[in-house]
Amino acid sequence: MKTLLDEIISKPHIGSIVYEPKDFKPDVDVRWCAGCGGYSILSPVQRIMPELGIPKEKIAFISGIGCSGRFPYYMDVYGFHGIHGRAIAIASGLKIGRPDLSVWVATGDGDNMSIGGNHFIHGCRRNTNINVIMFNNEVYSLTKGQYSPTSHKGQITKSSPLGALDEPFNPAALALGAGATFVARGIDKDRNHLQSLFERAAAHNGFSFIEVYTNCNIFNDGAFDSFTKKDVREDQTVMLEHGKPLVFGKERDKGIIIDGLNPRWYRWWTVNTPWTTCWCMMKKTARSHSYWAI
Amino acid sequence: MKTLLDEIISKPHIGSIVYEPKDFKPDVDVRWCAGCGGYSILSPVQRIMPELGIPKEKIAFISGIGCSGRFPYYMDVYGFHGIHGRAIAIASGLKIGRPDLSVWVATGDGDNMSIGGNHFIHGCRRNTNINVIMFNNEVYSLTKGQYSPTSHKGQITKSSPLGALDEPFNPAALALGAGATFVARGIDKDRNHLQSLFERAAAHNGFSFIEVYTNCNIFNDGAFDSFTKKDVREDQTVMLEHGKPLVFGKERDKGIIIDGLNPRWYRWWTVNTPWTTCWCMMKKTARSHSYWAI
Amino acid sequence: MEKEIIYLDEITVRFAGDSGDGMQLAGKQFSDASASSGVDVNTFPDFPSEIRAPEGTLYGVSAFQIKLGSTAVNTHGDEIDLLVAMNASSLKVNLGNLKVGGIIIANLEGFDSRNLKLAKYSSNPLEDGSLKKYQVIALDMEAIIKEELKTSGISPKIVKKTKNFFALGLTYWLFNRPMEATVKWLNAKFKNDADMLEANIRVLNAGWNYALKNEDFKRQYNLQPAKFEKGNYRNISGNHAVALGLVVASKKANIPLFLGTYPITPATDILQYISGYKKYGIRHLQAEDEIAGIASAIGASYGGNLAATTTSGPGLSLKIEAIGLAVMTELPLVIVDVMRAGPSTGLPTKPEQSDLYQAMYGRHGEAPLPVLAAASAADCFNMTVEAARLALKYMTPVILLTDGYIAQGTEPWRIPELNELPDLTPNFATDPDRFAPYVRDPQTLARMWAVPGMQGMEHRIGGLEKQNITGAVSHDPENHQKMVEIRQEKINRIAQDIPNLEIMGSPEANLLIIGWGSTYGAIKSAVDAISREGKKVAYVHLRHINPLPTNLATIVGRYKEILVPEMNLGQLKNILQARYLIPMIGMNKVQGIPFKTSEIKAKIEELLSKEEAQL
Amino acid sequence: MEKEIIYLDEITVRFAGDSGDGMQLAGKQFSDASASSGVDVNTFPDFPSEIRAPEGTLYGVSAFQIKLGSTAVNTHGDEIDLLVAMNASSLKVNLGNLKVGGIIIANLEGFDSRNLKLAKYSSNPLEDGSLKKYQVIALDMEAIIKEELKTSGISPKIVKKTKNFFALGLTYWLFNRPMEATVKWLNAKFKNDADMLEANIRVLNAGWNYALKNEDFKRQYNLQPAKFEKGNYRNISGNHAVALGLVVASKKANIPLFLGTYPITPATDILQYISGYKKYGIRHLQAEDEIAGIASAIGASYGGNLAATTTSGPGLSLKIEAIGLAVMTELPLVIVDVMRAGPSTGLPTKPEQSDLYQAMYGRHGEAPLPVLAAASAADCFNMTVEAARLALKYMTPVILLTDGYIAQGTEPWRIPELNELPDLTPNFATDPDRFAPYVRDPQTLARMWAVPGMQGMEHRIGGLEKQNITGAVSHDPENHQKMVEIRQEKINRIAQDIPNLEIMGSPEANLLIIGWGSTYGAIKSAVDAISREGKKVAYVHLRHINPLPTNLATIVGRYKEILVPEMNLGQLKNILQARYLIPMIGMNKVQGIPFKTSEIKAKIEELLSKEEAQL
Ligand SMILES: Cc1ncc(C[n+]2csc(CCOP(=O)(O)OP(=O)(O)O)c2C)c(N)n1
Ligand SMILES: Cc1ncc(C[n+]2csc(CCOP(=O)(O)OP(=O)(O)O)c2C)c(N)n1
Ligand code: SF4
Ligand code: SF4
Ligand SMILES: [Mg+2]
Ligand SMILES: [Mg+2]
Repeated sequence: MKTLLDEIISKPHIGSIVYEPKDFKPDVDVRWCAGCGGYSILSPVQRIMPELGIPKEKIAFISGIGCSGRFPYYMDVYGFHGIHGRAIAIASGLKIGRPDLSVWVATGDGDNMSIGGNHFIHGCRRNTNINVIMFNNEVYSLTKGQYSPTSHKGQITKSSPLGALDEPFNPAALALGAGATFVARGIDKDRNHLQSLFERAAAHNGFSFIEVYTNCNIFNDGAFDSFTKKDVREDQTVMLEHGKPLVFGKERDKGIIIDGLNPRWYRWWTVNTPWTTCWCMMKKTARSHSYWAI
Repeated sequence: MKTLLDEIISKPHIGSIVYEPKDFKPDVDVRWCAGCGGYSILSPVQRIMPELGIPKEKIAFISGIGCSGRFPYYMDVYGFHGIHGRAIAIASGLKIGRPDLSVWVATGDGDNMSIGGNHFIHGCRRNTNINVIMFNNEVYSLTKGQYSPTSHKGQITKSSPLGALDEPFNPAALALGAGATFVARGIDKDRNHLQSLFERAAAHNGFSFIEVYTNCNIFNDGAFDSFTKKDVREDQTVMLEHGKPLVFGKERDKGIIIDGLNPRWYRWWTVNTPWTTCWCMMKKTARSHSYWAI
Repeated sequence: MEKEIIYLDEITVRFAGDSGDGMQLAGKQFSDASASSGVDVNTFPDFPSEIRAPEGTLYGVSAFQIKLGSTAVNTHGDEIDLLVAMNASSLKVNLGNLKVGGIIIANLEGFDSRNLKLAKYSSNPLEDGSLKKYQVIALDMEAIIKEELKTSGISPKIVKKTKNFFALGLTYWLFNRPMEATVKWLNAKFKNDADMLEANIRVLNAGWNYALKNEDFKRQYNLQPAKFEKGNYRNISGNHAVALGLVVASKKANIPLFLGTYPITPATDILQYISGYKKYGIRHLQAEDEIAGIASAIGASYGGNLAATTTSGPGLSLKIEAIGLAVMTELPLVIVDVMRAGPSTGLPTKPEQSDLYQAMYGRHGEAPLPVLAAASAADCFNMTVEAARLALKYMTPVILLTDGYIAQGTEPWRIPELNELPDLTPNFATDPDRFAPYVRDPQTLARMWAVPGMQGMEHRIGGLEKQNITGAVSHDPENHQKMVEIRQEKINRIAQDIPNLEIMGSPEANLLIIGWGSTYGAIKSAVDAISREGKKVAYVHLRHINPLPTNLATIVGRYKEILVPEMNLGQLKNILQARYLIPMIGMNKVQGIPFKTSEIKAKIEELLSKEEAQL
Repeated sequence: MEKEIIYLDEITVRFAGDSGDGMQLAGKQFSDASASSGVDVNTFPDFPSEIRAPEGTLYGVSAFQIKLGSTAVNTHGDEIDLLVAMNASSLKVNLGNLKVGGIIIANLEGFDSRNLKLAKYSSNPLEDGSLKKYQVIALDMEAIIKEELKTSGISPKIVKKTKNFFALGLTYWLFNRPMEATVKWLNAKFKNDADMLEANIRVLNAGWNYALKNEDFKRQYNLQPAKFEKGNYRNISGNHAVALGLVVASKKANIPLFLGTYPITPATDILQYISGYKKYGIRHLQAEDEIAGIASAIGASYGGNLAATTTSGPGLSLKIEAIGLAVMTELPLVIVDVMRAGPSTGLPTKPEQSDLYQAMYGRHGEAPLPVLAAASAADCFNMTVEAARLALKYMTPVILLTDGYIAQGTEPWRIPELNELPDLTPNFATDPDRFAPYVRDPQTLARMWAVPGMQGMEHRIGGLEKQNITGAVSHDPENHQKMVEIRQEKINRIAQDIPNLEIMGSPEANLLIIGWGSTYGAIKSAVDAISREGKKVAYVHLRHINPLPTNLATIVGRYKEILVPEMNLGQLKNILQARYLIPMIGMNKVQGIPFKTSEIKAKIEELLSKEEAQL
């Protein structure tokens, strides 16, 4: 039987659904600091929206609290600015109650890894079809600069004047350990790569997790310079693509090779540098492919 | 400067600290159901206590809510029966505030993996020196039989009359993904093995996680029979010991070999059977060894 | 053998035994059979907090009490007329409540030396003359069953498991109840276990026949059917009624139901019932914790579902922050709190009324919402529908309070027709041109509900203060004051949309009783008894606690004395005093057990006699 | 040039500019310099909720207000006497509060066409005559600075960053303040950046010299030092005072401090101060969330530490369940809630007093605990020590309410000697033979504190109801009632252990004002002003809200009218009415901004004139 809600949501869309990115920009000022990495996430998201091929009214962005939490205000679709740490829980209820929607979550390293950690791992496990974009600036910015669960050991912040004591989470490892079926990592400086990650996340039928290294130029400026600055970048990052060889370096002369062990389920490698440790992994499960790249 | 608290806790112990297991049994009835797997955890715990070589008053057991939550009442040491899901958080505060104590947590698959999931992963990451024993009976028992995050897909419970829908967590994989430094698994039927795990956990200087497959003969009887019953056991489980070959099977004719990949950080293998999938893994980090066995 | 038939108006029966003795099952079958023969029934299961406490112990006793009546029965009975005691411990813990002259059916085997020791009896009460104030019928059930099943080839192991059906057979004979429904139930339950099926049916009949033939059973009891409003009835627990209320409300509102929740005693049943209704298109999520339970419900509500979350005290405490979000976003949400004894974990299987403060005042910031309370098991259905009505009409979260007593106890409930229910049509936005997130209905002050999927109404809501009408984030001081006041006023106006209180008992009395929640049965029975004795007491029972019914202000002004009985330290009393500035007398039982009618009656009598003395 | 010196009793200065203009810093330096020269100082920082809002916008204005006085200063000032406006937007948003005749120091460069547009000015207010009610001093700071630094070789980029020190130099001249402390501060701050150090010092002096030589600056202002009790003073914010209160209380109690917490505006500073005190052996955990924050504190308290957790509304909501556990286990715990405007996320940077209900009534079950409220920034220290005293003496969690206004505002605080503080010795168990977990002190009803490490006192506690004395898990009905009553009585008895209220203003008035929390400053100033005018109003200010001071019962009975001003919809009023059954008048400002003295004064005058009219 068709309910009243079914009637409302099955009303045919009037007009074209061929959009341009600007159709997703509402008429408000973006209130992030000038130079914030957040802008580099907003723009590729707005760019891929037309590609979803669905009416604007069928898209919802849910967020928690943090600088990332403002994201829904900057998207002219349905938006819900929730409470700290609960975006995935709210989004899961929305998606289960409204399977017809394209549901996205914007969250931060504090929002998602600290207070929201439980909903995050259960989201990974439950595999509800939502897309989670995590702004990882390795600091709590909205509360003006305390360390987060992704801050590196020794990081000096307002609440760790002598340096943070604990090992940080590796968000991708945590997601995979929790059973996630789509795990990806990108960086604010590479908008085109981000765009491709968002596209694949949207296409993935299940829970997608995209971690974005996002520079906070106020409270943690340059956190990712050691492997993203032009001069070191090529030597410090591996682009990981399903089925492609793991070649990297300015001269494309470095690589990672695996042999001998039948990689039926997992492969793990590490690239270790004095400045940073980047995990690279690829996972193929019965349910789906997952892509993860630095 | 010595505080009043320092004075109290540094008072010399009067009398011997050579204990027997019975010294750790308080004068109360154990109120678990007859046949509950919990008894098989209690007894090896009581057996290893004398080995710690510390006075009884320096030991504290913290629990959440669930059948496992009653554990502290059954240990004649300091005990705190907390609230659902928060045992690790309480225990962390106790240990940070009182580094001189030996702090243990008794928890369940619901308590630790569902409502307590966030404290669990942060415990793994933070690596505070506490020992966490998780009674995994793959069901919520105290509330009389609903599915838990470790219930298998399709499991029929009171709240999943048509079978549980979601993939379960693999607690050990989650712990490793979260950065745990000591991860082990045992089963109620093998008390001697459990005893050895508890000993090693106590010796580990950091966060130790021991998952125990625990039969709940009321709400999930026989959950582990497919790989623990006498006739199948040898063929379905691999005992994993640091440095020892991975040989298993009744005839000791089966094994797992790794070569080729330099296992500097991780090794993962899987043993897949029609009944159950068991993950075996071994991790060696800079900080410590971790042991995990089925 | 000639048997006497006794005609009665009401009687209280209690099945008591060890946790493994199947007393809950026997009690449930007996009460269903009684209800279906038309008498009024009120039941209460009473089991230990241990899952399976050690056999034979005092703390391992599990009991099920049923009060039957040919006139309205409001409680499960203060005192027991007939006690089925399967072992010594179950006699010991229940004897205190047995009426002088009451009947004890004792299972001899449960009084062996081991059981007597576990029950801490130094001598056998069945033999030492200590029970001479009662009528004792002692029989060895196991021996009789063995005899009966001897020829059947059924294994002796099964015999042990059927004792409860023997006891049931005895009581069916005592009350001359039809056994068909129970046989049918057994057929369904044991459809894959022919042995158990046969054994249970045979044992049930054996019980009946034993009573019929044995001369210890001299009397049969007859209760005339009670006069019920016409309709289809079903014996129902409060938790079941909440589950059905949610399902029916969603049908009536014509939007899907979403339940986001986490198990907790004594609310878990609601989740379990709902998970069994999956086939009706109901969506539910057994979430990772209470916070995710309510947060997912808020998400589903945002998406246009009738969303609900169910819990008990500790869970309500965890949901507090998210309730504030629902208040701020003005989304409809039904929150059911099945109260248990606190604080903290407290006495988790025992009822209490001590979450009222939290429901009223628990949130940070100014976050008003409607608070309702159900009066009885069947009333849980009505109040759940009422909660859904207010939530949808006023775009607000609503807290409905029930408690472990009515949640697990049962009474007959008339199954209503959909058209008898109030209108629940949601206030969906229709016209994009006139839509803005905080445009309000001038009457109810409710905002319109625009859900994702509605073209041209894309908008953003959230926990930050918003500008009235437009919904833009606003830090404007005057706007904040205005929004705070509007949110309060919206809830206040609900007072105009709820029924006035009806005064029960004697409106012209000097003494007024104000009750709320599950105390209804005990107070009503006491007030009725007092009235029958020709004394005067007035009684109003609150189902709406926030806002309060408008006529309460004049009512409280009319009485010399006001008594407020509650299972807490005086929470409603405090709320009413703050509102009406009239002193009230508290009657506060905080013991994890409901009031007895006799306790309330004694208190009324005490107050009335003081009153007289002052004349 | 001859300059006039004006002698004043009090004056209010506001530094306003863009978020990047360093106004907070200038304000803080100015107030510290003023405080150290002995005048009384009260400050309030007022910044946007955006981290760095777009330059020049109206919502990007950041301001710092200081009221100086040679008699006691209780608020940061209703109206501004001197406004430093670095750009057009900062003039626009603050002009409404500038006194007629007040001084505006305007930075010309901030009034260029881009800035005027962003401020939504259609013409330049500095030129269009619209400011003629004020004394305007407009100057191009950047040009002057450039001129000044021309010879220094310091890069022009730095110039932009030093404007605030130029403005500071101007104001130092205006009030003839010593600049040494600021120079010292600059030396420490820029010890690794010689250029910035030199530039700032030169610019600071340039400001002073400009004012000295320029004829627009005609007058210097002189305030006599205020009369303070003898002692060492420090200008301190409420958050800083809480942090110091915790540290000092732990010293006095002679047990270590443990803080388990999670960042949240406006409470985060407390965590930040404490994390800077690590060297004093203080343990703290920045936990994964508020629940872990309080749960870890409970664990630490169980282990014998002075445990605390700090938060604001949304965090308090999350801590509710664990607070119930602390009530049940009767463990000492200091919970500080720095209130902000709610509900939900609300206006997170703005103060409100709307968590009082939650503090009083927020928990499930009967879970009473002491509730305290600090009256001012410096009072936060006293009340934190008081919270620790009650927590340790009565073995109970205590909620201390402060708010964003006093938490961030500052005033001079006299640093006390340890021996001036009350006794905080914990009630540690000593004798294993006489120990049981719920043996109580007959006076306070507090149980003894036996912590792991004490031989022979191994015991178990937890959230389940326990038997009195023995601490065994108990489901006994009478025991539960008794324990519920004992927990309540223990809190009630605290009333005997707190100071009686002192009536301020005119005790013999007809009108009584009851205040609590941060409204103290505004109410006190209003009451003083009224008294100076020879009119009569009485005033009591509550620091202890649960339990209430014993003499309040007689006080409220003595007045014809009672006014309760609060930054909420009447939460204290409701609590008092329920208790005393006396009608009270609410004055409710819920705007995320504190009361002004003038608002309170006007309300008092209104009530007094009605009173007269009735004579
Ligand atoms: C329940 C609750 N606790 C704490 C806060 C305060 N708070 C707001 S945002 C935030 C951390 C944000 O960190 P992150 O998620 O990394 O976001 P960022 O600002 O860095 O983008 C905190 C602690 C809150 N709003 N609600
Ligand atoms: C806040 C809160 N939510 C829910 C409950 C109810 N509850 C008690 S134990 C439990 C689950 C226990 O499952 P698990 O941890 O697996 O323990 P088990 O009983 O299986 O040993 C639940 C949901 C509670 N006590 N408190
Ligand atoms: S504070 Fe950091 S994360 Fe937040 S808006 Fe500014 S730059 Fe971005
Ligand atoms: S219900 Fe299950 S887990 Fe709980 S005590 Fe009984 S057997 Fe053990
Ligand atoms: Mg961040
Ligand atoms: Mg379990």
